[in-house]
Amino acid sequence: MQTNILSICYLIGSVSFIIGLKMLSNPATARRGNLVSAAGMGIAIFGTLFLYQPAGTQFNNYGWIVGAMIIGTLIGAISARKVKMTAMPEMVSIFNGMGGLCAALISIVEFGRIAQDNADMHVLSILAGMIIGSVSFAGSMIAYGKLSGKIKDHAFPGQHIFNLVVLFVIVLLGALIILGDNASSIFIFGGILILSLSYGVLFVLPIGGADMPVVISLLNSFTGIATACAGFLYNNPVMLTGGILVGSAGAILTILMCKAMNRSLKNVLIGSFGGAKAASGAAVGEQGNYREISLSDAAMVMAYAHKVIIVPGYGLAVAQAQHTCHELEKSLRKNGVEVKYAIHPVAGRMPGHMNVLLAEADVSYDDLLELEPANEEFGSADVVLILGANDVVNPAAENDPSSPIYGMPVLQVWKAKTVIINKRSMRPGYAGIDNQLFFQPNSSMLFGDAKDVLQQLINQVKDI
Amino acid sequence: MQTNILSICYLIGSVSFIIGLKMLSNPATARRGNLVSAAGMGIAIFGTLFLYQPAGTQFNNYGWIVGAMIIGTLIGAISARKVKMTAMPEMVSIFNGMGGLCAALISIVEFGRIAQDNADMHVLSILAGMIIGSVSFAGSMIAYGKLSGKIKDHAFPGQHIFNLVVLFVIVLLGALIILGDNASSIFIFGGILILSLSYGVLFVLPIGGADMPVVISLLNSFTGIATACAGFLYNNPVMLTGGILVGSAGAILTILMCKAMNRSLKNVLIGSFGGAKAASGAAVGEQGNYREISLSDAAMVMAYAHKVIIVPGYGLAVAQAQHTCHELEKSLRKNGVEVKYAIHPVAGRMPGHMNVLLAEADVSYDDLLELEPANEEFGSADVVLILGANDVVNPAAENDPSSPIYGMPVLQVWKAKTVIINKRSMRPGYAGIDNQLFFQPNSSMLFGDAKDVLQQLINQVKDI
Amino acid sequence: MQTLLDFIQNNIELFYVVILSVFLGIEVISRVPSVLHTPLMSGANAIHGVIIIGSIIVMGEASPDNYLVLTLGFIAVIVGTLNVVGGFVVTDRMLEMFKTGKKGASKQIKEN
Amino acid sequence: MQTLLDFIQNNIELFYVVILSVFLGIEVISRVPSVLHTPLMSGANAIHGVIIIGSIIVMGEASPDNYLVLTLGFIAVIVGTLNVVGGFVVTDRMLEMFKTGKKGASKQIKEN
Ligand SMILES: NC(=O)c1ccc[n+]([C@@H]2O[C@H](COP(=O)([O-])OP(=O)(O)OC[C@H]3O[C@@H](n4cnc5c(N)ncnc54)[C@H](OP(=O)(O)O)[C@@H]3O)[C@@H](O)[C@H]2O)c1
Ligand SMILES: NC(=O)c1ccc[n+]([C@@H]2O[C@H](COP(=O)([O-])OP(=O)(O)OC[C@H]3O[C@@H](n4cnc5c(N)ncnc54)[C@H](OP(=O)(O)O)[C@@H]3O)[C@@H](O)[C@H]2O)c1
Repeated sequence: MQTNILSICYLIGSVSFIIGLKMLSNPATARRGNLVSAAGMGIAIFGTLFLYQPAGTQFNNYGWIVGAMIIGTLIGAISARKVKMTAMPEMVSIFNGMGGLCAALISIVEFGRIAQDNADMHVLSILAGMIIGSVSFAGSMIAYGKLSGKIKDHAFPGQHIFNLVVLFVIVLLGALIILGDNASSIFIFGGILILSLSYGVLFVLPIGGADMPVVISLLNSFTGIATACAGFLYNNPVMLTGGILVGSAGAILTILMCKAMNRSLKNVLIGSFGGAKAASGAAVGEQGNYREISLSDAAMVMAYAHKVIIVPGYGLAVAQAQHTCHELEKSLRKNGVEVKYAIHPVAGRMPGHMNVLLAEADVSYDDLLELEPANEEFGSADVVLILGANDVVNPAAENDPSSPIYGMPVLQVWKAKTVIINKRSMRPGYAGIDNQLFFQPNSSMLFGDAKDVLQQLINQVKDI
Repeated sequence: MQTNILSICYLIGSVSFIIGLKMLSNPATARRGNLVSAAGMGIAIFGTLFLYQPAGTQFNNYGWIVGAMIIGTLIGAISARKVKMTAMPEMVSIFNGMGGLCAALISIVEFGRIAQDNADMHVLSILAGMIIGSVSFAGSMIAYGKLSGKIKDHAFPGQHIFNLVVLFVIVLLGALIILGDNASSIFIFGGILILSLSYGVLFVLPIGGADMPVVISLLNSFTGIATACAGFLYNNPVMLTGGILVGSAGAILTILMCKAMNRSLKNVLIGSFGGAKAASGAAVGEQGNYREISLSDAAMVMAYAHKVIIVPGYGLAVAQAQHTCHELEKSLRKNGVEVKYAIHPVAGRMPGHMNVLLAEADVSYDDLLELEPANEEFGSADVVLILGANDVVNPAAENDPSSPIYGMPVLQVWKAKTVIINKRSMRPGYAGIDNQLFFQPNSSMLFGDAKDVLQQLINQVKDI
Repeated sequence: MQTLLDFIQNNIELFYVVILSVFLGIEVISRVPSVLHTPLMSGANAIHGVIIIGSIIVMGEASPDNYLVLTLGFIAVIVGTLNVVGGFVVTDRMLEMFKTGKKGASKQIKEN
Repeated sequence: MQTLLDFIQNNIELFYVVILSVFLGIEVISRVPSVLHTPLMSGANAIHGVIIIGSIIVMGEASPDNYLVLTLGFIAVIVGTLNVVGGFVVTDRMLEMFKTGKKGASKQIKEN
């Protein structure tokens, strides 16, 4: 009876995951979708806690389990509540790593239990869960480090070959455990554990920090698969379906993220451009002539404009200038200027980065233009102010077939009467390529850190 | 070993059904998708034939089975090859009925076998398979009869209530079998069989002939569910997944078909408008003044036009005038006129009806305009010739919120310089509503059967 | 109630298969252009012809002297084959007409 | 080979569940607007936190004096809970920001 009800709890859990994911992929229902999944998760977890009957023995250690859950809930809820909007990807990376760690720990315990008997295929599930879980754990920790700026890109020559060798050794040792005798297997298991953790580190270390959202999505998919392995092991359908769903959805999502940046997954993982390499390599290309504009001129032009469109980019996030930007918007409005924001879907370093950033500064959602409406409005704008954006306003995406970003939809800022570009130098952005926009007759540069520049603009505007 | 391989055959079959359906829903891959499903089906069927091992006994009656399959293949392939394009929905209806019959027959045999033991839930699968299969079989036959014009709409007062009562009795008798003793159950079973067949007839009989595509799609979904019941009975995963997939996809497809006509499923099944009722009821509403145009004038206007767009509708199919229409197109082209066809997605009585019709007459696919491109081109057309279309060119869909078709996208023929409408009378079309288009200043009527009118137009155009 | 619960329990994986298939059927179909409605209906119609496997099993398990079952099974195999073969062939013929439809086709692909 | 085939045979329904889930995961996600990529990743991340059930089972089946297992399991439950709770809360916070996005939202709905 108890087991029957538990089965139904699991069924409900699985269905709620499917419906939740479905709802999550539509802006209108996304938030409720998340709650649906959460409710299903709750049913599955509490079902297990109260209804699970171990074969043979009874259910022990309630105290420890509940204690651990309380600790986990407190830490999880508080850190998730406190984290700054812009640090959310880091948070996701950590939580993903925790899932991987959990899978690895389960596999370790189960390996100790099952090593006695030789249930081939169960050992396979355990090994797979351990390896994938460990890779995901170690990789996520590195990704977290990179996002938070604590770890820099590292790569040594031939690292890709080396990584492949490590992977090969892991598989080899795994086969040894499955086929070999049981005496030494515990040591081999330990070896695999260490190698898997190292692989996770080696896998993520050389990838550019800016590509971390893609990597996290991939590791997310890995953790899903590790979860499914554990589901297989326990013949537990909710773990199985949940894990596989996340595994396949995560894989597709990874590909979609790459597509949104007009890159391939291989390109991200092996890194033909972007990150460290680009910053050093393609720094200064052939240049035309660009115009500079003074702070006071810029303030003047904007204060007397009818319509100003602000294009935020990665630089705004770096400078943490979202609040100052909102200030400028308000002073301009006081002068009767219509101000809007044009949001490119891959501006910044994670999808929705700009939305998150501006929401943090309380910019009204109604003032945000998406790509297509924005491109329709630029023509009627007097001034476009670009704050630390570069690739997403690069005309090469439309007119230079040899450009690596060719084909990516961009914000057609050049349609506006005047374009003012704020950045610190003439250095390229994420894609490491030059931007002809800067040299067009209606463009002018306004050098400096976004926050400083904005602050000074505000002062100037107020003085007018 | 044999069973293992059979399992894998079934797995392949299931996956090929999923992939096939997926590909079928995209015009570019649809045809290959159909082949993929067919290949998977072949693997599953031949796998069963050669690898299935009955519990206890051995596999008997190879000769009979193969013989039956050959007969079925011959009849199926020949009739499917020979059928006229425009009779295809009838064909689909028959084949669907055959699937339902097959499910019902299987259930009958299995009931005889299992009646001895009392495996509750198996009896449930058997009963469900039999009931749903019979309904689908009988319903499909009636739908076939209606589509081919052999059966007219029949309804008696209170039929909906009566149908519900029949359904209720079926469920009641079913419960009796599951809960009752086994002695009399064979008679009850026979009763249910007869009632189910009657229900199928009663269910479809009152529905307007024009709504048959929707009904067939629904019955298609039913047969899928009957198949899944048999899959449950035999614990056969390929029947289960195949049946359920068709069941759910068919249900969604039914809803989509209704949506494309801007109606609800309930509306179709209970029939608030359309079919027989509409033709008699709403015949003549308040009328304005319409202009008639003579055959020779119509021929003249078209022969000297730069661009003529033809809008085919249900009337063209009724008159079987597709070939004559293609003739007219050719003679106009000889006069240097640019001729195109504007195809509304729900013109005619099944989705794609016009495409099928014109393809049969060898009209080039490149001359067909879909809804949106057509609406862009009407403005530049000198003449629009409407052949037996009515609802799909009704401006009320755009400007009369009280109209039952309000909200359905229509062909905006009124943008053209001259609109010539061929139909036999001022009677309304499928939706049973008046059409203000006929009374607009740039419209004129050209009464007569489409085939006759077209033939005479051709003669006139040649004389010019 | 208890019987039902036990039944679900014993066939729990089948229930998962059913539920997942339901969702999959819905997802796979839900964005099909209306011109494909008829071929899709016809293709799906062919797929439920997999019921023929049931009739083959019925025949294969019948003893060769049980004429009633043999007759019913024989008919079942015939109509099942009709469903499968006729269904796929008709669908193929319908789709044949779309083969030259590059313009229309590519347009609709973009829409998806 | 034989072992593998037997294994598949014995777990055939699980394989169906796996395969259907794979397709379902792909279908469900494949038309998501890019602004939802990050919340979706985060939501999916929370879902694989269902791994915590495994750690609860490990703890529940461990004998109360097996301190090694208890310690590992204890940590596993903590990190699993972190994954679940943190994941859902972070996702909710991300999505909170879209709540006023009627304009943007309705536009993207039409696109689907
Ligand atoms: N959104 C995503 O999901 C995602 C994920 C990964 C990668 N990407 C990629 O990231 C790029 C995003 O384009 P983007 O236009 O937002 O950024 P970008 O092309 O990387 O350009 C950012 C610009 O900001 C300037 N900048 C940096 N710090 C600044 C500061 N403190 N003050 C003012 N300016 C500063 C930099 O120039 P200076 O150094 O001269 O100041 C740089 O050129 C795209 O190539 C996209 O494919 C996006
Ligand atoms: N395509 C589908 O999937 C589907 C399925 C079911 C229902 N429907 C519905 O069917 C309708 C289709 O619109 P439609 O514009 O194609 O057709 P319609 O609105 O039904 O109009 C057809 C017109 O053709 C005329 N007609 C009949 N026989 C004729 C002949 N021999 N020669 C010349 N004219 C003839 C009729 O007028 P006279 O009697 O005056 O000649 C009638 O007004 C829509 O309402 C749609 O929702 C579509």
